[in-house]
Parts: sequence; structure tokens; C-alpha cells
Amino acid sequence: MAVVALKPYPLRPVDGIEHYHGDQLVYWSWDHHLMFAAPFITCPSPSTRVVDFLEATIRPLIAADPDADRVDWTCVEWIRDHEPIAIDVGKSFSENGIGHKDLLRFRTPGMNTLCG
Amino acid sequence: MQIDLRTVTIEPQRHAYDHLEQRFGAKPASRYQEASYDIQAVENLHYRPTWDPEQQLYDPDLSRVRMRDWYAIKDPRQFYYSSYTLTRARQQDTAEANFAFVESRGLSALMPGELTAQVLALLMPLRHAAWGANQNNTLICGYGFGTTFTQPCMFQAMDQLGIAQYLSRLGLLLGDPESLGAGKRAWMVDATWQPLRHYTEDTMALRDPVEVFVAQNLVLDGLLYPLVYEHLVDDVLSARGASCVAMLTQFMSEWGSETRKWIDAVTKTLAAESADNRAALCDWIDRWLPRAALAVLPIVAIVLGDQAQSAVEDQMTDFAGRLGKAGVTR
Amino acid sequence: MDMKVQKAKLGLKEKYRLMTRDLGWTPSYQPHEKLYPYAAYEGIVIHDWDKWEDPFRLTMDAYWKYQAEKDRKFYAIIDAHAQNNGHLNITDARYLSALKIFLQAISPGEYCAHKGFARAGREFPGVGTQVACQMQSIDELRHAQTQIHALSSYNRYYDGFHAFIQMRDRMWYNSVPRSFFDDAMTGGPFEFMVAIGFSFEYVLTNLLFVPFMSGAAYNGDMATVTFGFSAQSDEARHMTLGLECIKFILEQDPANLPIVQRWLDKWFWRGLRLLSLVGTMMDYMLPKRVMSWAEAWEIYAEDNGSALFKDLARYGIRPPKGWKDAAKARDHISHQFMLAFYQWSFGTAFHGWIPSEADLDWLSSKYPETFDRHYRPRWDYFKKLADAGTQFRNVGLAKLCQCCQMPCVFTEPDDPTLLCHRERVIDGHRYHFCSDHCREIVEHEPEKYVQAWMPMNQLFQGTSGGGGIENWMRWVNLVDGKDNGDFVGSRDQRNFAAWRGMATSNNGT
Amino acid sequence: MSQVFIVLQSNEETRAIVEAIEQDNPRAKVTRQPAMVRIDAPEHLVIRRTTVEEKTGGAFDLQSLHINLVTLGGHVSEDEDELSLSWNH
Repeated sequence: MAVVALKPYPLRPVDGIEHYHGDQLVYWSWDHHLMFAAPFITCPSPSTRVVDFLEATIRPLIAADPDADRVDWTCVEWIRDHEPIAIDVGKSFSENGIGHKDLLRFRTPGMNTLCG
Repeated sequence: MQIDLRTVTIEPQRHAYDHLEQRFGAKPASRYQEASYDIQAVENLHYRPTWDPEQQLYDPDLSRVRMRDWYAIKDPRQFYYSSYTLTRARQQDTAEANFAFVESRGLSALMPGELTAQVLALLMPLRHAAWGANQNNTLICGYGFGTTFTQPCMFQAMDQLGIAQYLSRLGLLLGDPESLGAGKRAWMVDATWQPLRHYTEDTMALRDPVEVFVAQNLVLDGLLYPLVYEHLVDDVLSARGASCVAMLTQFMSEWGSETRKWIDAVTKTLAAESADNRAALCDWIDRWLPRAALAVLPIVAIVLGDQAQSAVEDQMTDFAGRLGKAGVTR
Repeated sequence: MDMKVQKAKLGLKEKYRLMTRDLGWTPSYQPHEKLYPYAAYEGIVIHDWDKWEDPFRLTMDAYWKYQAEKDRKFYAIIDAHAQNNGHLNITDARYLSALKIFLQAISPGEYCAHKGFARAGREFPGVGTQVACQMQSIDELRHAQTQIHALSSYNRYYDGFHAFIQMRDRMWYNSVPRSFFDDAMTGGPFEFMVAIGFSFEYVLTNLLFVPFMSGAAYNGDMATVTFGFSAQSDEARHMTLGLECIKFILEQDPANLPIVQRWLDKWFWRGLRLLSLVGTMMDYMLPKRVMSWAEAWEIYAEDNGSALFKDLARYGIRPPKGWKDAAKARDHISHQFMLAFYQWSFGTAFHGWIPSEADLDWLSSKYPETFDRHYRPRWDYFKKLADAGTQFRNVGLAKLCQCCQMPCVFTEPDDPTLLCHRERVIDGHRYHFCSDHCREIVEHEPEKYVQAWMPMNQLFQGTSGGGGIENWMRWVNLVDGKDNGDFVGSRDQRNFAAWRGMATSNNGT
Repeated sequence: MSQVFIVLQSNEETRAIVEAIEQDNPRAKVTRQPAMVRIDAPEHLVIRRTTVEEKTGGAFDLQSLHINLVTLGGHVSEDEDELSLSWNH
């Protein structure tokens, strides 16, 4: 579908990767862990190793959850756009094919302390 | 326990909203200031209009005139909704009393039939001119930039609707529904009214809000209102025995002189901003003033006949004086 | 001699016709489409503007008279309120958070409606419609101004009100109402009318003004209840206009039905997202409560709304697509927002807090199906952390919905334990949504929504003050430690208690 | 059956109006809430000028209802003598 307009109304996205100074947006969400009201938006460099970013940024963000200490990044199940995805956390975002504005959900079956 | 809150003296944490303290200093702000300054969004507009994606949702570039700060424009009457509405409600009380006075004493029936016919011929088509002015001021409010410029235009639009309605009541009092119908036919086909209708339709095709302001409020109404209400009705027709009509149009004459102060203040601020603005105003006046003069001439002639030309010329002289005072020099 | 002839008295309808409808004319010096250039492109077909029925036949003289009377009452009350420290009459200073949200988010929306109706009041070719829109335009200006005036005296004593102008354009959560109104205003006149005049005014604003304002009265806030009811008395006219307009459009041509139906689907959902904030205000921010959001929803949306859509069924209109999901969300939304506000309160110009045990019990009783199971455990845990001196602050920034711009706090309609994730790639760019309905709205008009100003994304672009939280706070005029954070320990809390104490002891002497 | 409704501010001016509504609409249900009065009625509700005038002993202009009106639901039909609310189904 297209917008109904009186004159040509071009598609002009304002959120392209070129606006992020070499970095890219990546979203994160921990399934069934609703202590955190919404998915996180972050802005890592594509060349950063995923595990480094998880430890430096995501781990502190989720630390308040009673399940947080038990999260092992090598065991979590990753989901992207409703499909399971294999992520080698020892490699970078770009090596894992994780692109601008991807949402990465991680599942930790058996853990759902606050969301029965 | 009932607490007596009036006994407490509390030091306020601040005097006014931040944006008003920035503009006017750290002191309590007036209700006009609170109601008017900066209340239109300016930044981070989300979407382009579907009627024209080259425009912004609020777009100062719709006008040829430029202002560093559109809030330099101020309404000397300091009208915001409440002060405006209370002022008009008071005038409405007077108007109501005037209509009741004329009606209860049958004053309009005492006028000679010929004079009544002349009054109706003059005033009934002006219902539609007022509607045109309503349309134009509504457009200025809708697409103009900055609340101190746009909000009085919405008031002006509603006033013009009110004027059209006062004229309608006047027509029903002096005549009947058919008097209104005759006025509309004159507006549509009589040669007398065609220059004015042509002018009105041409201004309704404009999209530059400030040009509309100049063409309608400054130029056309600047000639029409003093000529019709102050000169023809209050002076000429009253002297001929139609003083009751002057009672019924008291709102229009008072309103004309009240709104002129505002229109002149806006014009003066626009002109004082830059030579480019003055050039734009002059171009628009050159474009619209001669046409307005030609449009009002046959209307004035309904009452004055051959003397219409000199009445219009006198009004043009007055008008040039207004422009001079507003700093619009050609 | 002349006898005054008693004229036949004109009926209200005929008189009103002469006073308004008869003023317009068919232009001949300019083509019609030059004077009304935006009237046709949306695809709405109008054959006869004269078929328009004027709902209330107010002429300007009556308008001035009645509105002046309302305004005299209103300003008398807020003058007295300011002179007599009326702000100390409120039940509790935490209530002020609701007023701060109102001033930052809703009052600017009133102004947008003012501008939008001015435009519609010029662009519609029918005089009756134009006049109704123009009156609504100045009414909406009135609402913005009375709200700013009523809350001005609160601003002098409490934090969080002072920068509503800057925050309107820059504060992240205010892009929710801003994008809503910008969206309506950048549509054509018909869409604007259906969006604001009908979907928002008729279907939804009762929820905003009626139970919430009654709640304001219950909490001793005479200034707010006065502007609220005073505004709502205009809304009754506006709602009637909205309903009239939609009937008129639908009666004019069958081709209008699918366009109107899609607008209804779109604007019901956008309006619901925006007004759900009021649910949080009602359930959490009123110290003394009149009814829950769920109860208000039942009365004003489900009962009244279903009567309305049953009525419109004869035109082929069905209830909006999101209707069922809205009903499912009824028992969740207010909790989801308040939990979010609490954890992000460092970035809001109002205070958050953990509800008291009594409040939690009230919520349990009002939301028996959901509260104890899903939400109370989180509050209990937050309380445990706070009591241990490790108050939970979520310093992660939130993913926003590309359509409604809400942080994606909503759960799956049928699974309250899982956040709802929706996405779509449009022309090589990926976009995220809070719900199926928001995604569908964007899929219909991608050109429009890809240009939205997304505050969180902009932060990372470095455009919002230059990067970093301190620069951002300066840029939005947020005073750290005063405007934001937990209510417990805030300056508002301390001052209110101290001033009330002064009042009580003065009275005792 | 669909309800129409009207909500008025609760004050001295509306006291007579509410009484008039109760008299003219036996099936109407009046609910009093803080600062407001809500009146629901099945399908149809009417406010008659003359009934209000009986209650107040003075002239009543129906349009002055706007001053104290909070909200309403249903199609509005108004002339000099009465204002009615209804649904068409």
C-alpha cells in the first residue's frame, strides 16, 4: 500500500545506518522477563565481539533480575524475527550477520522467577 | 479538621514557565503571555503533509515575509480566548439591547421604504463579503506561523461570521428572508458587486498567509469598514433618517476601529523586521489596493452616487497615512 | 400611518440556515478546486454539501454569551485557587504526576486540534461543516489556554511543570501524543475529521475527561476539575460534530465506506494507545480513586462504544479491527505503564513510586484476573529492592514502536508473560512495532511513518543535545534530582508536607 | 438495548434540569458521582424546555444547557422546545 497524497510523496527513511557514526542499532529482549518494561535499544559497533558487548552492556542492564546471575550466553536460545538463530558470541556482530536494527531475543528455559 | 490555607505564606519555587522567564525575565507572567507564547510546536515534527510533502506541518516558509522570531508580533489588545470572548460577550449584550430597542419600538418600520431599500441594497450582499473574510482569516490561522500572529486571526474569522450573522438579523428585521435572497443575487450577478466578489474569490485562492492578511484585513477591510459603517451608515444614512440602522451596526463600527489597531501593529512589526519584508508588503499593497478601491467604489455609490469617487479618494488618503505610520513606505 | 407588522417567527433551523449555510456561494472567478485544493485527493466523494445536518445551531451571539459565562466561572475558580493556596487542598502531592503528564502531553494536543480544525474549517467546501470546525478550533485553543492557566499556579510551587514547552518537542514520551496529532494533521481534512472529530472525541475522550476529572474532584483539585468539565462541555458539541460528520460522509457515497473504515481502524488504535496513559493516571496516580480504568473502559468504551457501532452498522461500518485486542489489554495496560514509569523515572519529568500495600490491595480487587498473578509479584520485588537500599533503575533505553512511539511495553494479546514483538522490512530498512495493529497502520502508509522522529534512535544519532544523558537533560530542560526520580524523598513530597504542616499549625494558634 | 446518556455538572443550575429529565423520562437512571450527575436511559432521552421552566419558575433557553453539559452519547436532535438523544437501531 502507499500513502494517499496530493503530490508525489517519496519514501525517505531517517533511521538508516549512515546516521550512527559507524555503529548500528541492535535491540535486545529477554523472553518472559518482564521486570524490564521494554526491549533495550543499544548501539554497538558491528565489529565488536557479541560476548564482549553482552558482558559490558547487557549483563549490567539485566543484573537486577533474580535470574540474571544464572544466564550463560553460550547456552541461551536466540531468536531473530520469530526464527531461531545461531549466534557465535565469540564472533562479532557483523560476522554473525547481525544487522542494523535487528532485534535479538534470548530465551532461558526454566527461568521465569517474576513472570509466572 | 478544616485547614485554613490562606494563612500560609509560601515562597514560590519559580515565577513562571521556563519559556516565559526566558522571554520576559524571572517574574510572574500575564495570562496573555501564558496563553500565547511558544505554544505551537516548532521542532521534531514527525511527518510531512500529504497535501504537499515539500511543506512542513508548521511552515514559516509558506510566506514570502520572514521573521527571525514570529513571536515579535503581538496583539495590542492582548486577546487570548477568554479576554476575547468576554469582550465580545459584552458587545453582544449591547447589540442585543440595540436590536431589542429597534424592534420593540418598531423603529425600522418608521423609515421611508426607499431608504430601507437602499440600506438593504448596501448591507445584504456584505453578508457574503464577511463570509469571504471569515474564510481568509481561518486560512491565516491554519497555516500562519506562531500563535501571537495566528490566534487573533481565528478571532477575526469568528468576528466576521458574527458580522455576517448580525447583517442577516438586520435584514430580517428591516425586511424578510427574501431581502437576504435579493442580497445574495446581487452579490452573484449585479455589476455593482462583481469587482468585490472577484476580489474576494481571488484572495481565497492565495496560500501565503501574510499576503492574505494584507489583502483582506489591511487593504480591503481598511477601505470597506470605515467607508460603509463609519461614513455611509453612521453619517450619511443616519442623517437621512436611518439612525436606527447605525444602532444595529454599532458592533461593526466599533469592531472596525478596534481591529485596525491590531492590524496596524502586526503590519508595523512585519515591516520593521527587514527591507525584504517591506518590499513584500509593498508589492502586495500595489497588487491589491487599486483593485480594492475599484471594488468598493460602486458599493459606496449605492448611497453617494456621483460623490462616491471623492469619498473613496479621501479614504485612500487616510489609508496612506495608516501605512506611513506602520512604516510601510513606497 | 405605518403599523409595525408582526413578522412570522422563523424556526431555529430556518434561522440558522440563513445565519450560516446561506453565506457561502459557488465561485465563478476562480475554479472551485483552486479555492478548496485539498478537498478531493483523499478519495472521499461528496455529492451534496447541503445534506449536512448542523448538530447544534449555535450562532456567534449565543456562542459568545455561553462561552463567556463558562469562562467567567472558570477564571473565578482558578483565581481563588491561586490566591488561597488551593494546591494544598489536594489529597497528596503524588497526584501531581498526573497533572504533569497532562500539561506536557495533552495540552499541546489541544493546540494541535486548534490548528487542525482551523485548517479543516477552511478546506471543507461546505459552510455548515466549516462553521462547526471553526468553532471547534477556537474551543480547542480555549482548552490549551485554560489548562496552561490552571496549572500555572502549580508550576510556581512544584517541579515538573516548568518546561512543558520544551518537553513537548523533545521529551521522549511526549513524542507519543505529538506523533498522534502530527499524524492526524498531516492527513487531509477528511482523515483529520475522522481521526480527531470522531475516533478521538467521540469514541475515546470521555475516558479522558469524565472519570479522570471526577477523580480530580475527589482528590481536592478544583483547578483541574474546573478546566476538565469546562472543556468537556465543549466536547459534547465536538462529539456531536464528529458523529454527524461520519454519518454525512457515509451517506454521501458508497465509495467512502472502505476509506472511512480503514481510518476508523487506524485512529481507534492510535487513540487507544495514547489514552491508555490515562489508565495509569486513574489506577495509580489518584490517591483517592473513583473507579478503575477497567471499569471506566467498560462504561465509556464497551457500553457506549458498542451502542455507537451498532448504530453505524446500517452504513456497513463494523467495530474497529483493534476492538477485541483493546478489550484484552484493558486489564494490563495501566500496570504495564506504571511499572515502566517507575523504572525509568530518572528520565521523566514526573515522579514514579511503588504503590502502598493498600493501593496494591485495591488493584488486586479491581483486576482479580491479572493483578496478583502478573503484576503484584513485580511490585513486591521492586519493593524488596527499594527496602534493601538498592532501588531498581532501568537505565536501558527502550525500543519504541515505529507507529505509536510507545516503548514496546505491551505483551502478546494472549500471553501476558511475553512482550509483543512485531517487525517488517520496508525497502531494505527494518522497523519495529508494538502490535499487529500498529504494524498494519504503517504498512498502509510506509512513506509517512519511516520519517517519524524517534527520540531513542535520535539519542544514538547524537542529535538530542549532543550525546550523553547530561546533555540530553539540559536539552529537554529536565532538572535532575528535582523533576525526575522517585516521589519518595522528592522535593515535591517534602515541600507539600511542610506547607501543609504550616497550614495546620497556623490554624491551631 | 442501547443506552443513551447525558452527564451534567452537579450544581444549582442543573438541579432543576435533572428533575425535569427524571419527570419526562421515567426509565432514566440517575447516578451521582463527584462533581457530576450521569443520566442513562434506554434508547431515548428527552429534555423539555417547558418542564425545566415549571421547575425553575423562569424562562429557560435550551441552548444554555451547554454551560453545564459534561458529555452525552447518542444522536442529538434539538429545536426550541426540546433536546432529544436517541440511537437508530
